[in-house]
Amino acid sequence: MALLKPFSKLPCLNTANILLVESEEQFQQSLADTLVEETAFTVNVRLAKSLPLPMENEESRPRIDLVVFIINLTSELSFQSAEVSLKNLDPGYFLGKVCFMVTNARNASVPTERLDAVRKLAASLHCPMLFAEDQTPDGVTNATERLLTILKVAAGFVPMATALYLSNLTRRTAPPDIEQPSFD
Amino acid sequence: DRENTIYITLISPGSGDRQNNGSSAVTSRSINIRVNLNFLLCVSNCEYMNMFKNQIHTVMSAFPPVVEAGTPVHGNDEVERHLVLVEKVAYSKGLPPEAISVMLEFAMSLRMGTVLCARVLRCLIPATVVPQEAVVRAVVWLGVGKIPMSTQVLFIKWVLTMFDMIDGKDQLRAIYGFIFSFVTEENLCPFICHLLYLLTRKESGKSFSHLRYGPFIQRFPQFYSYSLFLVFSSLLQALLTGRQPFLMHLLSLYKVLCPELVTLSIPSRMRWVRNHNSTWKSTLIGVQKRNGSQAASSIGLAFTIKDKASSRKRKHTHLQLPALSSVVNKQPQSEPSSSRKLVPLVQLHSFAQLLENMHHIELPAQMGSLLGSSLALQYLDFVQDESALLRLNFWLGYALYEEFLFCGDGGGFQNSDEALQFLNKLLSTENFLQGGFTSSEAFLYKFLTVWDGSLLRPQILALLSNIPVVPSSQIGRLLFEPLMQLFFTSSVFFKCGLVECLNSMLLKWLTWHSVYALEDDLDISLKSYTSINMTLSGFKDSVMDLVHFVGQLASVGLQLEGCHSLLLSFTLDFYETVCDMFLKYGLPLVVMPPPGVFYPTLFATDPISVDRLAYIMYRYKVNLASAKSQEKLTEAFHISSQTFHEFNHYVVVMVNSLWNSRMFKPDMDLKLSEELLLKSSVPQHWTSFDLIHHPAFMSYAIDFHQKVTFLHQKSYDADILTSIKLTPQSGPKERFGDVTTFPSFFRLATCLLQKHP
Amino acid sequence: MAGASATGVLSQLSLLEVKARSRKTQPQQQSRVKELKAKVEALRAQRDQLKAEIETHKHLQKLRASLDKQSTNEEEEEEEMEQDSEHSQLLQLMARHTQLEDLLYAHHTIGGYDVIKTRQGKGVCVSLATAYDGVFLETYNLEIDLKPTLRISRHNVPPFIPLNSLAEQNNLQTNIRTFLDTLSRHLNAFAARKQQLELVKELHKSVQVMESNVLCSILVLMFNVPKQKTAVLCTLDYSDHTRSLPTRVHFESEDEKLPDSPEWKKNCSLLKETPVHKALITMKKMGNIV
Amino acid sequence: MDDSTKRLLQRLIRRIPAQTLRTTLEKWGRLTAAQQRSMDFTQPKWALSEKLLAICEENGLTAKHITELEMTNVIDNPNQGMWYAFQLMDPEDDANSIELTQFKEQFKSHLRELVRPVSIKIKKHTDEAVWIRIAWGDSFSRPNHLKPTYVVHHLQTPYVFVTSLTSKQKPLLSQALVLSARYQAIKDANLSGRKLTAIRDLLMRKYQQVFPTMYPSPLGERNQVVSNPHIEKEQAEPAANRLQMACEAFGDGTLPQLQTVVYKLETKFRDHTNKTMTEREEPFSCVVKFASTNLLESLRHCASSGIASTPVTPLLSSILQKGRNYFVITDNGSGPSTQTRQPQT
Repeated sequence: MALLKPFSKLPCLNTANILLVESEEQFQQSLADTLVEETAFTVNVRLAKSLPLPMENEESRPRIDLVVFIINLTSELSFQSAEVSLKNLDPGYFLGKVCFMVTNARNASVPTERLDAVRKLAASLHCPMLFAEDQTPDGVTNATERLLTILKVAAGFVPMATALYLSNLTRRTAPPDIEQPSFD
Repeated sequence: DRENTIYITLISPGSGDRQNNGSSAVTSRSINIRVNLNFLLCVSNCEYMNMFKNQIHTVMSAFPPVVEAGTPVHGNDEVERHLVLVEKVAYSKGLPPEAISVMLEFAMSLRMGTVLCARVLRCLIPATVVPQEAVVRAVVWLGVGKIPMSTQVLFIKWVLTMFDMIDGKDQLRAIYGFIFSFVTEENLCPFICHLLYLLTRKESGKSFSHLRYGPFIQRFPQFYSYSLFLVFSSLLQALLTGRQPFLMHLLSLYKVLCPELVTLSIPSRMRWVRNHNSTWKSTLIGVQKRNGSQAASSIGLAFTIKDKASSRKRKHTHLQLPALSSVVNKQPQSEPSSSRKLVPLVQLHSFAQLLENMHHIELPAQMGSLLGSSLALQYLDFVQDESALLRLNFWLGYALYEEFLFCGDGGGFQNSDEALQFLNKLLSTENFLQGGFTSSEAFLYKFLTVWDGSLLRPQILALLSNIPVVPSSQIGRLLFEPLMQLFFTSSVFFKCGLVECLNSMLLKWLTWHSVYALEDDLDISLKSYTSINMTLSGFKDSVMDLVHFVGQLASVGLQLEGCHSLLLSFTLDFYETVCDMFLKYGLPLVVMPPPGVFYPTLFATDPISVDRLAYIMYRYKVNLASAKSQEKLTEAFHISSQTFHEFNHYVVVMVNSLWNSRMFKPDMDLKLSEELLLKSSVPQHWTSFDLIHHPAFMSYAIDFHQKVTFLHQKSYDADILTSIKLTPQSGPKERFGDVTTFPSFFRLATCLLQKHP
Repeated sequence: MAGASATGVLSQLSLLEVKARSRKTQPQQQSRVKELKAKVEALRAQRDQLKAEIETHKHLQKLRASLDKQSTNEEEEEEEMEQDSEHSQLLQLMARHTQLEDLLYAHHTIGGYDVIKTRQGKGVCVSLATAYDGVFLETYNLEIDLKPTLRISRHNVPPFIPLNSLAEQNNLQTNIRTFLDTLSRHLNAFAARKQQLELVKELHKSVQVMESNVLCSILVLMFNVPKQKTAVLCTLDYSDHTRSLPTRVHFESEDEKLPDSPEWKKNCSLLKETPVHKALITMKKMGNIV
Repeated sequence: MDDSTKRLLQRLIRRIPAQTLRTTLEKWGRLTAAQQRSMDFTQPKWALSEKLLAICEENGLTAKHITELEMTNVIDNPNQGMWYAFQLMDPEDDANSIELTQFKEQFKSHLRELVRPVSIKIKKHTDEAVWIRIAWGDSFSRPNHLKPTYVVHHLQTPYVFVTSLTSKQKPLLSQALVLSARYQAIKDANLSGRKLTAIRDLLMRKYQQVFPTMYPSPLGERNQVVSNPHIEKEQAEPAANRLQMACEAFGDGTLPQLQTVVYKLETKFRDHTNKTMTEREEPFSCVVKFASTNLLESLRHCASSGIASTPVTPLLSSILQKGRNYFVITDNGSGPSTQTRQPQT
């Protein structure tokens, strides 16, 4: 299997490429549709169910600037598949070119352990972890905006800012337990 | 033995109805006795008995049509027909009180098996009120222990849902101990606890000071002995394996009522249990809508928008409320301690009334309804009734968690305006009380960690700005981490919003400080039952953390957003608050803005920003000056020379770039290499940021020059601009043609002309 | 009140954000134009390719003609083939390929079956098309495992066609060919009968279909004799399921002598020889039935 | 009209869904138009049944007519109760040429020989299905119309669908069927479900099967979604393959609605960590049960969305191919082995 490498290809002018990985292949579609509406620069979206990506469209695939793992907290499977896929990424990506997008975090049927597990994972990989409301259109647009904010930096459109710099600001140090903040 | 006899008398209604209609229901029942709790029963029983002496005949008179025990249910069209009828009525216009008691009795006595019992319970929708006796009797039937657990739970849920429609609570309180005895059933426990929570009440006013446990009796009129309550609390604590939230909540209430008994340390913020969505709510609301009466208060604990709406309506329509008011006004029998009249808050509708009834006011079970009425809030605000606030917090926490964190459908309805209305109402309440609720605070901390940054943004941020001061040991973990992540990954508008929010948060903290600063002990969490004492230094630390945090956000944010002018202006708002902390709010703390904020502002392209920067620097100057003088008088506090140094440095830079055009000169701290500057081929590059050539002021300069040329009747020539020499010696007047254009510059200049510290 | 004003500002901010978004989506136009331009380019390229293909196709046609000639009469005329060597060779191959394809198609049309490999050659999928006078009806498929022995793993042949017994009778293992033939005869006959029944129901409203069954092996019709209004009950019995024509035709009527009357004898034989709906038409013409 | 008949009618009315009550009565056709009109269908069931009782008294209808009504109702909505499929084995030569009338009388006579009194009603439904209603009695009691057995058989097909049949009556019915349908044996088809139509379509192969062909498959064409040039699915063809596989295993379009599939494992317990279990002699038996409102749909989705691995395991794919939803898995015969099961379990 081939690791996906961040710098194996040359970037092309005024284009940013984002890879959305989601085992359920639901949210990624709507995200993609809103992502490509960006007009300031061209956004190419690649959708994948899991990594590794197939060899055959190796050369057709542009240089991926940002890899997003979409995890639906209500399904254990989606988390596990993300965990497995992570192994097929070149370590270079973890210098700020990976982020997690979590949906359904406020659902009653989500066990807190799973949420914590995802948090730990993100923290251990030094990746930012975004929460998204995939149910409502506003939620989707907002999620898109946030991804674009990161993507811009990752693709190098923001002067004097690198992906690593941003991820240093946005990543979580450790999963907190807010249940009982005792003040004394 | 004694317990048994007492226990058997407890189920006397059953035997009573045997005499009446000869159904062999009771005799056939096995009587099981909870040995460990018998004495609780015996205590609560006496009142229970005489209560029954009063009512037994009334209840008997309204007894159901004789139904032989064990009549077959299946294929029995007789019953089917009746039930269909009852259901039809119930769902269309609700059942009258007597019907309720009849049906309830019928169901709980299991005359026709458990199947019908559940079905009947489901259709018990009261039209106006639920007679208390019926409930009490039903509770007694629970004791018989024939009813399957699921049905028992269903019943308690029903009671919880209908709680506010029960026409009196005194008798229920009378059998408090009996109800309590069900705590040991672990399936029932959460709901029983909830019921107890609603029943436990602090009685205000009359005291039995001659009694040994006078103060206690005052609180728990329904208990005979202090030891009994001791048993209650200790029992609860014993039951408490781990931290079952429901037990914790009840315990916390006990702790408030008599702290000396609950040894356990109750955490100030507790997790919330998932709520039971009761099946009756929607239908009940429907019925009430149809009946047009708002007799019922908002239903159920779970905050659903509908009952919020009804509770809001209740505020207005409660004036014409014959049903409820009459019921509640009737003298509660057989309760010695509470023989005086209790006035439910809902019946007061003028401040005067509030004042005269101040000492015997009965709060509604549905504390949520208080949010609506200013009267209730005034009451809360005035009597620091901890239990009331506790209950309000309890309700609020529940509502928030249910609606925004444990959404059943993954939070389908977020943007629906009900949620908006609710939060707005909450906001206005908090503003009225001038402080956040602990529950909403705890909720926010949790919510921030799963927030997507757009959901209900204005409300959430506004709520956030209401939270009381957070100790600097916690502030990073609770606030800064989640906020930072949201800030840097979100749009510029969110950034602005957050800065604004933090600004108003700081403002509130400072205001609070300036109000309470005189008191020796600083009770931070306003009006909340857990008071965190905080020393001045602690407070200073928190504020400092906050200011530094915003400084960091702003400087990096400005960089990422390319010095977005909107963000810049919000940042300046914040620093306008910061620079005056000492003079306006008497907080001996001065924090300078970081270079990341200072320089972008100084070189901003719009004059306003630069102007505001100047103003801010001016205020800093004034604050520092007075601080220094203070320091001379009293050794109260000390401002580090570091701060002074920073300030001076900034001023020097400003002066150099704006006045004596020494840009890029070695002593400035932003340097460009000579050849680069040459390459740029800007003539006299050192002047390029002085007042004339500064991109922000160019237009003013030209305007001014045109005025001048007009005055001097001269044709325009370029070197006039350059010929205007800027020297610090010459006073401001001749330096600026029209001072009013830059008022704050004038101020700054004037204050700079005196030698600065 | 401070809080209230804060909400004001904050909500204003979100309003601004919405505005900004809408403004961002407006200048879609010129990007749309770009898209269209790209599309035009793509279409042009496609057109050129198609042109080229047509060229080669023409060429192929020529070769095909010559090839066919070769296959008929063996003498060669290679001289005009010699120029542009390997290009023409390629063309040669392509031509051959098309020829074979055509042969295959021809074979299929005269009763062959589509057979394709499945599961990396571990099995084959045979599809048998049914048709009744020139109308293609539904296609039936058999998926057959090859190893260890031929076994029908999956099929959509209706259960009332005795597939397994057929497989045994003309033993599947040795000569699958005959099996397929008989099967397809069964299927075609069934399809034909079904179609006939449909046609009868559709064309002859006056004729009543008294009874039929899923296999369409029994058909009971009722029609009236015009002059004397006697009803005739006609039973068609297709006991040979591989044929679309009845083996036994039997009339019933009030007057016993009607079935023995000469013209009804004729009708009987007519029904035996021609498909029922056509037979009925002719009978109508003859004026035997309404 | 005795009160057993009354009870029958009441029960029947209670069972017929309110919205179809009117049409069912019309189909029944025992009421005059006036009587039809006189009934107010907005009333609750018990009132209606009262009314209907009166009318029946008036028209002098008997149990026979009531059973007719019941039959029309059952034929119209057959999805009540469990239906079990049986398969007739090794047909006689003339099995294919048998037709309704003779089947009718054959069946009646055969069953009457075996058990009497018994009341049998046979009705031909439009889609070549023969509906048989049997009310069993025994030498001491009259036919019990309260729990009749329903049998559905398509002539010339080897399948019979039965509902509410006790194990005591099973042999009787089987024999009558075998004899009258010209077969030699009958066996349980190991297929059962709440929806008669579903299990019928499943056995009659009246659902859309997908076979690998050399021509472009409709599946592919259906999944051609016009998408933005900037959006690209990396794993497009694996997904397509999965879909193809899934559809080959479970069919295409709407599938017969099965509710459950049961696998009875009688295999050796294999787990090297757990010695005690592994070394047991007797097979480790357990039952795996899949349940859903529409099981095949869900399985297909599992396969196509990659939750279940493709190619689909024979254990699942043989639900459709073998047309059964009860399997007993033993060690020797890998894959589902054929075993029979009592319908009433």
